Amino acid sequence: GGGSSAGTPASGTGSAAAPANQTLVVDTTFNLKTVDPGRMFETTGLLIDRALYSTLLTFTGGDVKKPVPDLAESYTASPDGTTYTFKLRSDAVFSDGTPVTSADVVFSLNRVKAIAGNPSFLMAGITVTAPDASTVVLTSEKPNPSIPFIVPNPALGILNSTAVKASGGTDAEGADKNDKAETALNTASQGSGPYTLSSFSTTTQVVLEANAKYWGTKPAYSKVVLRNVAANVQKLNVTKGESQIALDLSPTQAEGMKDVQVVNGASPNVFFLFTNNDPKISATTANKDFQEAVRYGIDYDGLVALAGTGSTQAAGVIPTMFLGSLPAGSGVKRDVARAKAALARSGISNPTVDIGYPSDFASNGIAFGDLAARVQANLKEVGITVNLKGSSVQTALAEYRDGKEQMGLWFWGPDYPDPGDYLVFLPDQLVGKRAGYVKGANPALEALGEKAATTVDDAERVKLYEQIQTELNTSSPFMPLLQPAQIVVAGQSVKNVQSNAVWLATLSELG
Amino acid sequence: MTGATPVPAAEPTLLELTGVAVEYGRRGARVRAVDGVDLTVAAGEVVGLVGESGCGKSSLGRAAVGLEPLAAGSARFLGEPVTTIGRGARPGRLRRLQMVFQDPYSSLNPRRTVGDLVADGVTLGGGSRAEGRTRAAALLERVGLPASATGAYPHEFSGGQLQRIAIARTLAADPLCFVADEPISALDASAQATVANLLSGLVRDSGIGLLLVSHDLSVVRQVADRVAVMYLGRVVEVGTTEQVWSRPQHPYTQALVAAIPRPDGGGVLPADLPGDVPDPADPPSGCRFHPRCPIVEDSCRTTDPRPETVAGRQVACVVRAAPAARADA
Amino acid sequence: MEPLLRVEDLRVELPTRRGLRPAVDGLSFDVAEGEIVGIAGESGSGKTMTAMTLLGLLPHGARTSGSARFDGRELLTLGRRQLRDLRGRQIAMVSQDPSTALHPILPVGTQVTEHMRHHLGLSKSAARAEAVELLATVRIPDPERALGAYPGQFSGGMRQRIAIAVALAARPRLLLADEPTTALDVTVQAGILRLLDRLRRERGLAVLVITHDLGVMSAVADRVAVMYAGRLAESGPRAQVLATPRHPYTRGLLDALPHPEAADDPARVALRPIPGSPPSLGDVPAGCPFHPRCAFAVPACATDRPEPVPVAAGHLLACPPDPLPRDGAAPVPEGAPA
Amino acid sequence: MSSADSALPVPVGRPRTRASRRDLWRFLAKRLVAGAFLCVGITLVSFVLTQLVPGDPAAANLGNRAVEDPAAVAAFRAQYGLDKPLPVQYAVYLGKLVRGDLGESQQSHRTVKADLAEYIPATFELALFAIVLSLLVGVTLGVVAAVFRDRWPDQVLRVVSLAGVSMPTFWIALLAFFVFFYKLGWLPGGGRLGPALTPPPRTTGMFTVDAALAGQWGVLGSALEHLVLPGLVLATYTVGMLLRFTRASMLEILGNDYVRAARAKGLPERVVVVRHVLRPALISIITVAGLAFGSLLSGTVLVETIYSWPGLGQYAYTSAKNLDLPAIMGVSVVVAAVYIAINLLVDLLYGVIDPRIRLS
Amino acid sequence: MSAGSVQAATVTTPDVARAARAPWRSPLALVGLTIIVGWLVLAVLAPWAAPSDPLAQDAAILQAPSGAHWFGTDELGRDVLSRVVHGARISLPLAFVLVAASTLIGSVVGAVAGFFGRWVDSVAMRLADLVFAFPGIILALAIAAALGPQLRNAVIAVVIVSWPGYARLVRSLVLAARTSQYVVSSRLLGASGLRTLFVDVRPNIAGPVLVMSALDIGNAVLLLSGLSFLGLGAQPPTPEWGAMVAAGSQNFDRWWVGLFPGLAILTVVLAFNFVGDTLRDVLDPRTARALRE
Ligand SMILES: Nc1ncnc2c1ncn2[C@@H]1O[C@H](COP(=O)(O)OP(=O)(O)OP(=O)(O)O)[C@@H](O)[C@H]1O
Ligand SMILES: Nc1ncnc2c1ncn2[C@@H]1O[C@H](COP(=O)(O)OP(=O)(O)OP(=O)(O)O)[C@@H](O)[C@H]1O
Ligand SMILES: [Mg+2]
Ligand SMILES: [Mg+2]
Repeated sequence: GGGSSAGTPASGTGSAAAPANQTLVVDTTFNLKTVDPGRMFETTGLLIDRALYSTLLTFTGGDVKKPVPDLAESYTASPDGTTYTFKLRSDAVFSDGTPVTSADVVFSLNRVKAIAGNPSFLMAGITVTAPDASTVVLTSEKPNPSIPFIVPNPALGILNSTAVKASGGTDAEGADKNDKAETALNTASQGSGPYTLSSFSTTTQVVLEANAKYWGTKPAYSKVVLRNVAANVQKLNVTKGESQIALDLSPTQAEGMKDVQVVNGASPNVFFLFTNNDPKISATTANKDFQEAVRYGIDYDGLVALAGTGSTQAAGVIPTMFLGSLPAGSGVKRDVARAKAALARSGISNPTVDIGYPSDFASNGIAFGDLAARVQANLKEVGITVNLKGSSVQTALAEYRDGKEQMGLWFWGPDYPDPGDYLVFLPDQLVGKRAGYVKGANPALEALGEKAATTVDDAERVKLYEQIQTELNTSSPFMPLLQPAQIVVAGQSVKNVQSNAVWLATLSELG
Repeated sequence: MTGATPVPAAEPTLLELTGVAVEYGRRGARVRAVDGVDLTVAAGEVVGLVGESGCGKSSLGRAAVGLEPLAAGSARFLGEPVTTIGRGARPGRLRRLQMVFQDPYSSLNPRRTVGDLVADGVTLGGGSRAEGRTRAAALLERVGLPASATGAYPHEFSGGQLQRIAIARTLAADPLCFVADEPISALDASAQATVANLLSGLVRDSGIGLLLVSHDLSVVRQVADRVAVMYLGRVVEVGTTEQVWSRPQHPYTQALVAAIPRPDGGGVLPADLPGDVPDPADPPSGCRFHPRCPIVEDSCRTTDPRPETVAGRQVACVVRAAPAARADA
Repeated sequence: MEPLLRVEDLRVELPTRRGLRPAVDGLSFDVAEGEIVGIAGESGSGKTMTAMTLLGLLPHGARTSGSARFDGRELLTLGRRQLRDLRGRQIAMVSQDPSTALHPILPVGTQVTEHMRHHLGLSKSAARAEAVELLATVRIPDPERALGAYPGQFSGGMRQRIAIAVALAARPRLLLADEPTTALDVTVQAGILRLLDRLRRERGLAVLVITHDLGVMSAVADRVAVMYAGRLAESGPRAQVLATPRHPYTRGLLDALPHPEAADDPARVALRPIPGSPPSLGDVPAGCPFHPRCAFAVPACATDRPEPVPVAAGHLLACPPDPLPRDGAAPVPEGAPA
Repeated sequence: MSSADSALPVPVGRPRTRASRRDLWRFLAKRLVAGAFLCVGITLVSFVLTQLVPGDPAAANLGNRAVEDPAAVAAFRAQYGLDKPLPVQYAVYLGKLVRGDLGESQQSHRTVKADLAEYIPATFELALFAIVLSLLVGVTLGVVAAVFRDRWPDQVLRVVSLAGVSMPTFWIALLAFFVFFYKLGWLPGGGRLGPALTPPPRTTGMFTVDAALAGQWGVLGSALEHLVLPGLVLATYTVGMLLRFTRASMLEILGNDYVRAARAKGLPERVVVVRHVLRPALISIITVAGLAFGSLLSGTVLVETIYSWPGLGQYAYTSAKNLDLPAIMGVSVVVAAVYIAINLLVDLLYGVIDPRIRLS
Repeated sequence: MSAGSVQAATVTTPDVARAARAPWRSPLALVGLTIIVGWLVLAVLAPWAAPSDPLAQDAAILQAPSGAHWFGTDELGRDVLSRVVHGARISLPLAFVLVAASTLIGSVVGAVAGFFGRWVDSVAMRLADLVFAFPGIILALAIAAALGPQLRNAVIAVVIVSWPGYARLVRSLVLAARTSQYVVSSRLLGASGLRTLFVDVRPNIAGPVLVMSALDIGNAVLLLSGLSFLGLGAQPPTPEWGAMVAAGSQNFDRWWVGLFPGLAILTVVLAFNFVGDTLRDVLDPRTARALRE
């Protein structure tokens, strides 16, 4: 367990309850292509779809360690972790008043899979069945203890299957070509969430209206306007009361703001550095001693300071708010002497390496260029020359994905709030391969990983993941750097402001 | 005065234009600015070419030196055809056929010294720079400027001086024949006289042939041996200066001569030739002058007159030719 | 009675890089109603500046002195408003180049009527009617249609006629014609000269013709003034000045022209240019400005400024040596070929 | 008067209406054909350019995880025709273009046409506001500068105009935003409308016009308010440009004989300046205004990004960043078409102002 | 006939001489020249003139201007003054290089097009049209995006965007000169077209091209910094002015971070425009016209 993700309001909240007819203006930098859950997997889409669509389970507030009931009033897992049975509640209805049935769930989840779009990986290896109208069973090929953490994802929001089919939607094989419902879903939502879609634009603004037929607790704001605004302007807007919520301020920007609530949550994004383990890419970076030199040469505290108030050092690759994260303060500490010794041991004189990173990209207000420059400066003190090879995010991403970078500076954002999502760093896994960390690089670690992937018991899982991370911190080519702050700034009138690691904030919970 | 005879072509013909036509514009809207002109220039002879603005004098002059392609006919210099100037250098044999332009300010490159400009005539013909320099100084003196002018830039000279420099530049190429397109009309009265004298002096002294284009008949008269009068792309009358000036035959020539005011203090209003030169794109049928002609006859509207000998010179006029033909018969 | 225009001792100084320099210096002449007076001289002698002074259209920073009285009113001291009321209405101008003097993109009708309406307060239709009549007077065929046409649609001669119509539109009493025919063919020039002559006779229009062409001068002017470097060289009745010039400069100008009067001379006589070139504004020689180019100059010419003095009835001459014979025969300066 | 003076009728150049109308059509047809070729050239250039990019549109537009899923990548490629050889892709694109189909944007999952239909009016509204403003201010001040040539108003305006063309647009945009929105609060920051308002029913897509048409005065007010800052910022450069140019062309024309002739006619100075000088000067001013419109479009990239103005500039910027090929090509085609249209308009305006062109 | 005397020779004034005298006539040009020289000196002396290392992140972040940091510090605790001063080392040389490259390329293309005419001309001018049809920054955006966000690529993009202006100018001048009387008379004397291009045409083109280059330096600085502002040019931590303004814009209320680099751009561009404008007055009042043809 780690730091709490539920922020506390920086200052006292207003006393009066928000009138029912109030409009909430939320400023955010849009990362939005669609609100069709079957295709959506961008931050802004998640924020919106969480408000439009109910899911089987969900998270409340900032707590993403514990899935809670939504459409499913309860669920049971088989001990082998392959079968999850969800019991649907009976009173849930879609915005057009029709009840939510297991058929809708099956349709919605299968559709995600069939469309083969961005979120389809969530359903990889999972089959959905509905034994009766109020029961849904998810069966995984392999044990998949992540399922309760996957289903809250708004991409797995439950659609009104009748309505979606009517507008061309399908969950059958070939939906990648045949499903035509996206346009309709970008015009009107077909969900059972607290809000409905009123107007939609991927660049300007999205307007939500309270769902009159919502079966749960009615949201406080009758209308939500999400505007696409750059972070710097968000700050001005929220200060001047032009908006109530600003979602993208960096710690630096949020510092010293007056007359607003600054909710300083932690971002689940973990920034990390890797040295390529593949000698074909660089004999230097593949050298274990060199890797150690880098690991102890980096000034983690300095980087955290750079990232601003609220950021923390990433003790391991798993962020604090997720199950299995390493305790705060247990991360690697800078030890220049040790780093120099390691470098001497490596036998490489005057090592010079290139570092790749997306130079035109910033996340949580942190520009990769600044971080890279810091890393460069840190390693120079150790005796390592680092050449900054930043390029556009697309170009850099291509290099990174092809495993061509000698050193890389990237972050991993979770796909779902479960430690299982972090096994990608292991040898021969997604991110591991990008760092030349191939099969057989650390057989013991690989075995641990396989075990963790199939373990269902939480306590057991925590232990396994801590072990994995410790090993990663000792011998892998990865150096977790930091976890930035995720800040929600809100006007005084807004209550219950919490930052959520998956969808930024739960609009329907705001008071 | 007995001189109703053409100047005997004792001197060899330098420039010979036969049936020259010049056209402008693209297909569809072609304008025939010069239409079938015959003209010769012999060594030591000044041939004047006069006519109203737009009648095609410059076009003819430019075609004669190869600056405009011929739409028909031929231009020959020393018996060989004058080729139209292309991208490469002009053939060496044509170097002795030159041209002087109307505007002395724009015919000299303002960024080069007068010495360099004049020396061009030598160096471009293969002469050395040193030769060019000495020659330039000599030529400048020949046209009445101090040799020290070589170091100066064109803007330091008056129009008349510039025109003389331009002539010196032309002379550096040792021309046998040159065309001067209104060389003096941009100049002040006294500069006009200077340049006119210079030109006729050159012709007399060096035996150069000169085709002098001008709209001012009185200037031409002063300088030229023979005069060709153009009207709307055609030569309507060619004869000795004396014939044309004193006893013009073509009604257009007559009008032209009558319109010249004389600065004698006599207070005589010159005679008016009403009307305008028609649009060359759409010339009148028959005789091109007939809409303005005071002696127009019916046949003029249909018959396109060919030059015929009238009173000892060539005249393209049906009416004037008729009595002559009768007399000849 | 005073003539319509009386210019006395007019001096116009123009700003140059080296300060104010006189472009016109001590010029005097009269123009009476119905009279055509010519001003002749080489380029830069100040002819145009004289005309501009009368219209109050000198370049910025110009200074004038002396006097120019029009109909008894002093022009040089008139206020801007009064000058504007005078321009076009009392004194009109026709300038040298008909292709530039008319506005290329305004219809002829507008150009003829705009000031007519402004000055005379005519209605649109009245002005149009008058314009039609005026264009007919200057012999523009189909005046109705011409009003709607643009200058570019007319030939040079026609344009100059239109320019004259424009000048006459507000019924001025004095027309300043600055080289009205220089850009035209002789045949067209003849028509314009006839037109000017007719206008003065039919309308009593006073005309100041500015030209360097002594032929033109001889054809239309009643009286002639010859200027050199901003000063008056000689002035008087046309016949006297042109047939028996007294000033060496006038003589030089005439000699430099082709000699039509020598028509019967079989041997063509070479033209006789005046040596040298006119001084530019700012370095006008002291004394008689013409003396460096003058074949008859005496030492005093280089120092004493010659003032115009009457040498015959109405004939002023600014050349104290007065070297030329009175019979009009061309003199033979020493050194010239016989 | 002598009989010789009685002029024979001479043909006045007759207004060649019929011929000139036919010429006009021919001219238009020629320009349009040339324009079409230009458009094709533009698409080719942008196509080649985007192919030069080392990145992969699938990687750019699919999520982190999806891009590792061969099925998702294949689906994406198939959807956008990226699985075909390049020349075929281009040919397919051209084929669709001819039918008016610009393809589907990879970022917005909408047809590029729909995207453009939304963004073009926004940018057009902004650019139009700016160009009209620039013309009014720039031309007026240019006239003043010319009339007061070399005197103090001219000197001051010279500095003003040079300052205008020297301002970094992005900087002045930020500065104006900071001062007028944040510090003074006089004008709203960013966006096209206040958040509480819904856009007016769409007719032209320009909020001001649509609001006026619908009689929604509150919306109109808000739309106008939102136009002011970005419009002014956008206009700084073009005001400077037009001022300088107006002055220059006015001076050129002031030197003409016909202006002196107009003064000699005793016309009031105002008439001389406006009718006789400004009008011919407009011919060249219009050319420059056309160029200015082009530079405005450049400015919109920066200004729209800063003022959250959902227009073409922002769209171009985000598409370029996301390697959204159909969108980039769509924007290029539109921009080229605008360029062609503006040139055509400028040419036609010449005809309106200048009879010499109209009649020949 | 008498020998006309050479008029009192006013000093010969080829372009260079006139251009050199221009600043002394116009106070604006003098101001501009002073600013440019000032910036050049700063650029050369930056390592000594700047109070600290432009990359050193050793001060507290986002401090307002003070005695210690005249222009304050930025979001990484770097001294803004030092960064602005060092920015001159990037923007100024690049602007010169850029304009020199566009001038060279454009002039050569324009001269070749004007001289050879026909299809060469058509191809070159259609290419130029193509570039003109894109608003500068959009094309630069596409090019910079295609080549990757780097200062070098932004420079290439700006060159690609700006050469056609020169090509059109030079082409129109060559075309005009080709039919000018002095070229024709050289041709008649036996000069080849190519020779007249170098001997007669080139010196007459130099003036207008110089004017255009001078006026373009400002534009180049603007375009380049605009690209950097958008993140397509200089990358962090390079102290480039446009990128610094972008960084400053992240914190509006810390105005000093963006204000000073913006002022630097403004002064440099303004200075070049002051000089360019004066040069235009002196050398070639008609550049603007020729540009359009
Ligand atoms: N380059 C050209 N393109 C098209 N038409 C031309 C061109 N040059 C001349 N013309 C036309 O050809 C005709 C004859 O022109 P040209 O210049 O030869 O006449 P000109 O007798 O020399 O006249 P001017 O006395 O005015 O010089 C005119 O109608 C003119 O408009
Ligand atoms: N705007 C001006 N500023 C300064 N000097 C001028 C100006 N206009 C003309 N001048 C000078 O004034 C003198 C007289 O010029 P003016 O135009 O009156 O001569 P002109 O006799 O009309 O000559 P032309 O026959 O060339 O028309 C000339 O030396 C001329 O250079
Ligand atoms: Mg001619
Ligand atoms: Mg004059």
